Amino acid sequence: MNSLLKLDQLQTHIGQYHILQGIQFEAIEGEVSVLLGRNGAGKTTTLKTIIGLTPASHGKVMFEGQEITKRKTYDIANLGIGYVPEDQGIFKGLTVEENMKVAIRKETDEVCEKQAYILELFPDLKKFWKKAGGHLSGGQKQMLSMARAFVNDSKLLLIDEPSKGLAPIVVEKVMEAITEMKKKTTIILVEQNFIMASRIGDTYTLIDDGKTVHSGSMAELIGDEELKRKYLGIG
Amino acid sequence: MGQEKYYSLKNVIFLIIIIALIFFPYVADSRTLTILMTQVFIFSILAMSYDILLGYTGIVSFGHAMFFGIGAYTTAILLSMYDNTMMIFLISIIVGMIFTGFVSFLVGLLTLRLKSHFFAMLTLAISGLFLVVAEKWRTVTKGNDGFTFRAPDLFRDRVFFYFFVLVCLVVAFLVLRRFVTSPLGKVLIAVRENEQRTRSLGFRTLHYKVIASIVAGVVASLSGSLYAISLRFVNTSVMSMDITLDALLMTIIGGVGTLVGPIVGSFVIEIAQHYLSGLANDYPIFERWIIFFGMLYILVVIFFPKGIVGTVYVKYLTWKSKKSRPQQPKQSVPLVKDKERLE
Amino acid sequence: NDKKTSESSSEKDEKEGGTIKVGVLASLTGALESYGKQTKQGFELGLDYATDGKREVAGKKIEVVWEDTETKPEVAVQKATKLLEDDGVDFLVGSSSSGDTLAVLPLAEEYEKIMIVEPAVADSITGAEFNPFIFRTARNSSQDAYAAAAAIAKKGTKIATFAPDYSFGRDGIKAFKAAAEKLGAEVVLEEYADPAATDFTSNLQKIMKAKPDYLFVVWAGTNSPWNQIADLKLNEKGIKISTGAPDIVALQLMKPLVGMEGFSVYYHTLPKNGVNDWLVEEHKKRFNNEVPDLFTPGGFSSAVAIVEALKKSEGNADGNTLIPLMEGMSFDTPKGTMTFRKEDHQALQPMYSIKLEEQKGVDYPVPVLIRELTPDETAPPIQNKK
Amino acid sequence: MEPIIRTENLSIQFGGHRAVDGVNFKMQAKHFKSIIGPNGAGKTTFFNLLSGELKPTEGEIFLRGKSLASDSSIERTRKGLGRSFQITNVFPNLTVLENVRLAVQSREKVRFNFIKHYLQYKAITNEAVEKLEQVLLGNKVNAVASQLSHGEKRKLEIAMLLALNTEILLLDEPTAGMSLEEVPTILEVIRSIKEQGDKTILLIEHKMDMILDLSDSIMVLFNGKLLADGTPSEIMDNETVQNAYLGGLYDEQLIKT
Amino acid sequence: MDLFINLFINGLATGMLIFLLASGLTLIFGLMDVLNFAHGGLFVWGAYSGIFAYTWSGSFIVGILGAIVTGFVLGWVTEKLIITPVYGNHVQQILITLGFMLVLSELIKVVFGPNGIPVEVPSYLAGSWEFGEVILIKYRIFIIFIGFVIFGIFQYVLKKTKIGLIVRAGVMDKEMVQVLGINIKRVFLFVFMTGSAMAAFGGMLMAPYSGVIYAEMGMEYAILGFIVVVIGGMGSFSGSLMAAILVGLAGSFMAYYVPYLSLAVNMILMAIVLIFRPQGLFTNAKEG
Ligand SMILES: Nc1ncnc2c1ncn2[C@@H]1O[C@H](COP(=O)(O)OP(=O)(O)OP(=O)(O)O)[C@@H](O)[C@H]1O
Ligand SMILES: Nc1ncnc2c1ncn2[C@@H]1O[C@H](COP(=O)(O)OP(=O)(O)OP(=O)(O)O)[C@@H](O)[C@H]1O
Ligand SMILES: [Mg+2]
Ligand SMILES: [Mg+2]
Repeated sequence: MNSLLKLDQLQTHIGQYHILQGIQFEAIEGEVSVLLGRNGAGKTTTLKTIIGLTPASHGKVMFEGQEITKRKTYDIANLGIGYVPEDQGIFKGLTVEENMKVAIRKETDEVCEKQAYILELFPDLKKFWKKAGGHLSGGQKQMLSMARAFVNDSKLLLIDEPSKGLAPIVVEKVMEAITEMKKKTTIILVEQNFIMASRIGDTYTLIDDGKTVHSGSMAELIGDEELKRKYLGIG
Repeated sequence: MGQEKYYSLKNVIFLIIIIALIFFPYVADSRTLTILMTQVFIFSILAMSYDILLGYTGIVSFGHAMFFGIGAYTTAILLSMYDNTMMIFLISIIVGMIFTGFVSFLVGLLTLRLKSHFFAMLTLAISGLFLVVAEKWRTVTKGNDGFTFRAPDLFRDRVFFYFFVLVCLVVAFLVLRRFVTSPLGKVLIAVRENEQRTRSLGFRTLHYKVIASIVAGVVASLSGSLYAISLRFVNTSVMSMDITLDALLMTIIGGVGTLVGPIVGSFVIEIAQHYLSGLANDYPIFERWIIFFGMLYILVVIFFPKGIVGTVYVKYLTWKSKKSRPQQPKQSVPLVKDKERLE
Repeated sequence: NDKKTSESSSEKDEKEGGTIKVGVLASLTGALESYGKQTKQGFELGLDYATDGKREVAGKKIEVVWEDTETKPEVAVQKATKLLEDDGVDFLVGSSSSGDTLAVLPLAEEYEKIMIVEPAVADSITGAEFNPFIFRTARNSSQDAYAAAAAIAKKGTKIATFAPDYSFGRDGIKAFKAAAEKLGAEVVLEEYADPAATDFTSNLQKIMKAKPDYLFVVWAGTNSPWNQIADLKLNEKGIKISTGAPDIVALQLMKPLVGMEGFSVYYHTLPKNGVNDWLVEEHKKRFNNEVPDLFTPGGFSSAVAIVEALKKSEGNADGNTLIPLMEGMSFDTPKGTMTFRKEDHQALQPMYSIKLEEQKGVDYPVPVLIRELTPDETAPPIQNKK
Repeated sequence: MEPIIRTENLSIQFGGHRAVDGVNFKMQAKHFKSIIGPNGAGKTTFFNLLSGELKPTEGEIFLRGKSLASDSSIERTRKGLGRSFQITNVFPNLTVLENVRLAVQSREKVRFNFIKHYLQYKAITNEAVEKLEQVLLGNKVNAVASQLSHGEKRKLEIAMLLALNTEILLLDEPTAGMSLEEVPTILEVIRSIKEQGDKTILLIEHKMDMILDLSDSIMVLFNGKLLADGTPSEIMDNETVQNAYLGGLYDEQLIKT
Repeated sequence: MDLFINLFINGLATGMLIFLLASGLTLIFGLMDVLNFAHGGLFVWGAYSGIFAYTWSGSFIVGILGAIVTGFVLGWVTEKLIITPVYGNHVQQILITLGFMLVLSELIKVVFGPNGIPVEVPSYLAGSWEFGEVILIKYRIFIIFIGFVIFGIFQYVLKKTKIGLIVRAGVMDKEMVQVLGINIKRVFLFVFMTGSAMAAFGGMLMAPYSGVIYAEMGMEYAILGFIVVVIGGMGSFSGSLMAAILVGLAGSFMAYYVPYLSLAVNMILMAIVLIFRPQGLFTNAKEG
């Protein structure tokens, strides 16, 4: 039960806006932690703060016991943290192949194997290997973005709404991929698809208005109709 | 809304400046300053016209000098061919405007389908061709040497000319300001922000771009006519890249998409140039005053990233929103993001 | 400075004998700055020479105000107006570029002040754009052309010409052609190149095809064709090159042209007279042993012309008074005696037929005198149609 | 009755790949049809063809019986074919209000007017605010669009479409990335439009519960081809659809909600 | 035929020179999308410092190395001071780089004096060969050779490494590249320095060709460079090469056959290309 990543009273300003106003969160090694919350709650900003894109103004981000709050994004990424942004972050002018190439840090055998696996899982990517990223369909972009994060060895993966825009059957594949990754990687997941979240999540953290309002194990949440209705509008 | 209050504040400032400018020639300690200010006004008109393209429609043109040049040549040629009367001068302004309107319409149709860089380069090419024509059509233009002509007698009085140009500037400013704050102007801004989306809202974007190009061209022609009068001389330099760069620099220094900015920019550049080169007479280190002039550009980018007016405006808005709504910082003000405005 | 104080001080000056102010416009920055500097040095020297270092004439002090035109017509007009209005100058001198000068001409007429044009060469200054307040100490393009023709044109000579494709080149060739044909030569080919071009081989190919006896080149600007002329071995193919000898910097580029016969407006060893000796010596003394360059004597001459004119008018700087006095006026300059022609106020002056030779201790080909051309020989046609 | 919109052998080819392949489709006015299909099936491309963003390599589209072949996207919007975009596509540096106001302006044909100040068109502003309130963005009218969170941008996208008030609405995954809590609200917005009864609506979605809830009919695209077109229950029983699109997760989803 | 060969070789040489000049811009403008108007300044500084090193040492090779080193150093300074704050913003780029251009070319005059400086071709490259009517100027053959070598090197590097991809990706989405663990700032700095070194190198090679260097030479050539990069297709080395050769040949042949249009030839060429093939002559339309 090692804590891999810890957010301590995290606050983030973007320009003059106070977006995160106190995020308290811990990711346990080997688990999938799910961030939940309504639109504009600050889920994406939390992930961006971890990876260093919107640096924290107060509080700490601890990764493997060291503080990484003030580090540069590429430094943080090179510690072994991957990020799948909500807008997929595909390089539009580069082909699928080139997108993968830019992402791969070192072309080891293992990486090649992983690449083969993920292409097997998302055959569309293989099919459109030479197509410009900007011309992919919405779902294909999502797949590519996942694939890019998947091929590298990451200790921690931040995934922002992977199921968005995917056909139900592909959502299953994404879940499969995440389950596969989970073997070696700790994952923080932002997900609106509650079925998916509840199936693969170990713990959850609820964010509202830039603050952590609740957290606990996923099993608890599934059982707690009251909480679900109050914060997630389901049940 | 807060916005309306801002507008009235703006109008008050506007009025004060106008009044100051009206008294300027009578209190200014020299006629040179009057002439310098006249020059500032003329380039303000040019820079404002450029702002319609760059700031409001998001078009970078490297060929704006051709419109300026057409205006200047039209006035010069008509005044030297016919009488140097006010009538001919006014006619020449109209003719210049019609002619540039026509040219910018054609050029617009030809070029405006292209994307940024390509458009910019094509305008460079076309204005380059105009420059060659001005050079080669020597029977009329006298080529690069150029020719002098007589201005209408009224304009011999520099103060009168000052007021004439001031009136042109104010009118051009008011007309253009209304133009950009009208529904049509809003569509131009939409084109700048996201042309494809504007199209899918049902606007024929090409038409808007051509309109912007015509308006910019016509106004540039006016400034060209005035410029010719101010020198009573014209040569190929009115078509040169330098004129385009001047317009561009003035617009950017003042702040793109602000309309007041180009006026401020023109003021800053002309005054800086005047005084820096003047300093060279007294202090030898200013012999290379152009170095300081170049540094001015660099400093403006660093301290006024959105141009002088743009940056001050943003600071003002931030300050105001902090003052008026300290409790709700998330209720955002329209802060233009540091995103690129060209594409 | 305040308008009132400057006004009152100049009033005061006038009561005490007064000051004559001369405003000089020149390109002190930008591409033409070396020309501007030559004019400036020449002018200062000329003033000292003409007033024996006192800078006084007819009891009045002479004061000089310098302004940089930046080679931009609108700046030139601004600065000229400043000179005329704020400084209240009595004379204008300038400027390094024809464009700037042309733009300023009408101001001289408007304020009725004498303007000495130096060193702008465009024919139109004393031609189509002439006004009576304009006097030019500089030579004009036509004079160059006449000098050039005198150097090479003989009955039956076949000449090809090469020039940059803008007014300066076109006017120069036009005048040259007229002069050369008058002397019985034939111009077989006129080639023009983009003034900014760097590759001239195509033009030279064409010239080689035409097989002329001479190639006459008019060129200004630093991107010169000399290297390529040498590379293509025009000389060995029997085509002799002729051109004007430029300023020293540009002469350095002409090493490939050693042996060339052409003309010169000025090189410090060419004129043989006391004024020039004084100039060379004094110039070396003041400017760490440098010799005067192409436009130094021009600046010098314009200063002399002003002082001489003031002597004649006994210190009266009024334009209208000066015009008749200056028309036909002769004055001594480093180039010998110059005379303002009555009709168009162009100073007729000696020019030089020269040959470029290598000389020890000099790192550029030196123009060596073949023959001095008299002012009459190179007198250009009168073009101001009045 | 003449279908309001109809395609004939509609196809488009990108390189060697036929993204939409011989689709014959028709739709009655005031009808609500959903399009489903796996990722990359050609749904968005089909929309792009209808809206004129792309030109077909083969086939034709007919609006009220008239061919649209020569009409650009601009013309089609004006003829009543409005769309929202799957990848959020707004004016990033303008405020939310200005974004919507532009759409209203286009519909009201206030296009080339340059005499009056735009603030004098109060009706336009009011209507824009109204639309924003309808999609729950009333609290963000003055925010700059680029500062919105993802879900908020989706709402803005819908507000702009509503403001265009076209007869036919093409909705491309309007609720993608919207939070569980807010999906129902958007669903209500769409339902209320449907219930007003004067709009023809085509919806692309992957949320089956929502589709089943709203649709009069469903069409399935697969590999660019029209696989099936029928009532919701017909489609749900179709085995190919089950295998190719829904997979196992779907059942669970139904149970949960 | 002889005439044709002469015109062709000379056009080719001019084209190559333009290519050398434009290759730095292909990196900085084409690939990194920075509108660097100070490029001409780097070009002039390369020429002056290279010639300074050449005269001082007497060796042309040392001169070239001097130019390249100057290019790298100036590139570093420029990127750090001038370009870093304005990546991705063309408007600011125009202003700040034009300002820097003024500073650079005026500083030339402070350091090296305001006058042009004559430059001689090293003796082993001077003169020409004559084959009947065909005249080959040695220095031009040298330039053609260097041009192809440089082209080969760049093609090789870009094919074999990810650097080109990374730069293009970085221009499209800087944040995302960093998320992938790449220090994009350092990559940009490196590419910019290389581009500057290429500009300086081009300036150095230009110097003996035109026989003189002067402070104002930068802007003229920079504009030509921009033209070539655009009509060749942004960021494509083979495109720039072809476009540069096209410009060179067109100039050469037009000056001979249609002299009346030679003033306008570059502009006409550019206008035609842009009207009929706006994405550039030699790129496929893949990138929008
Ligand atoms: N660049 C920015 N400038 C100003 N405000 C911003 C910026 N980015 C985000 N915000 C604001 O911060 C808040 C949180 O945004 P965030 O993107 O983290 O939400 P989210 O929880 O991911 O929502 P969603 O589910 O819609 O993606 C929102 O209200 C948004 O408007
Ligand atoms: N402009 C284009 N150029 C090349 N291929 C394209 C282009 N647009 C779409 N495609 C291809 O056409 C196919 C259909 O894409 P489309 O966007 O229509 O899918 P979709 O059904 O909307 O999928 P999703 O549910 O993932 O959004 C995809 O394989 C995509 O790669
Ligand atoms: Mg989010
Ligand atoms: Mg889609």
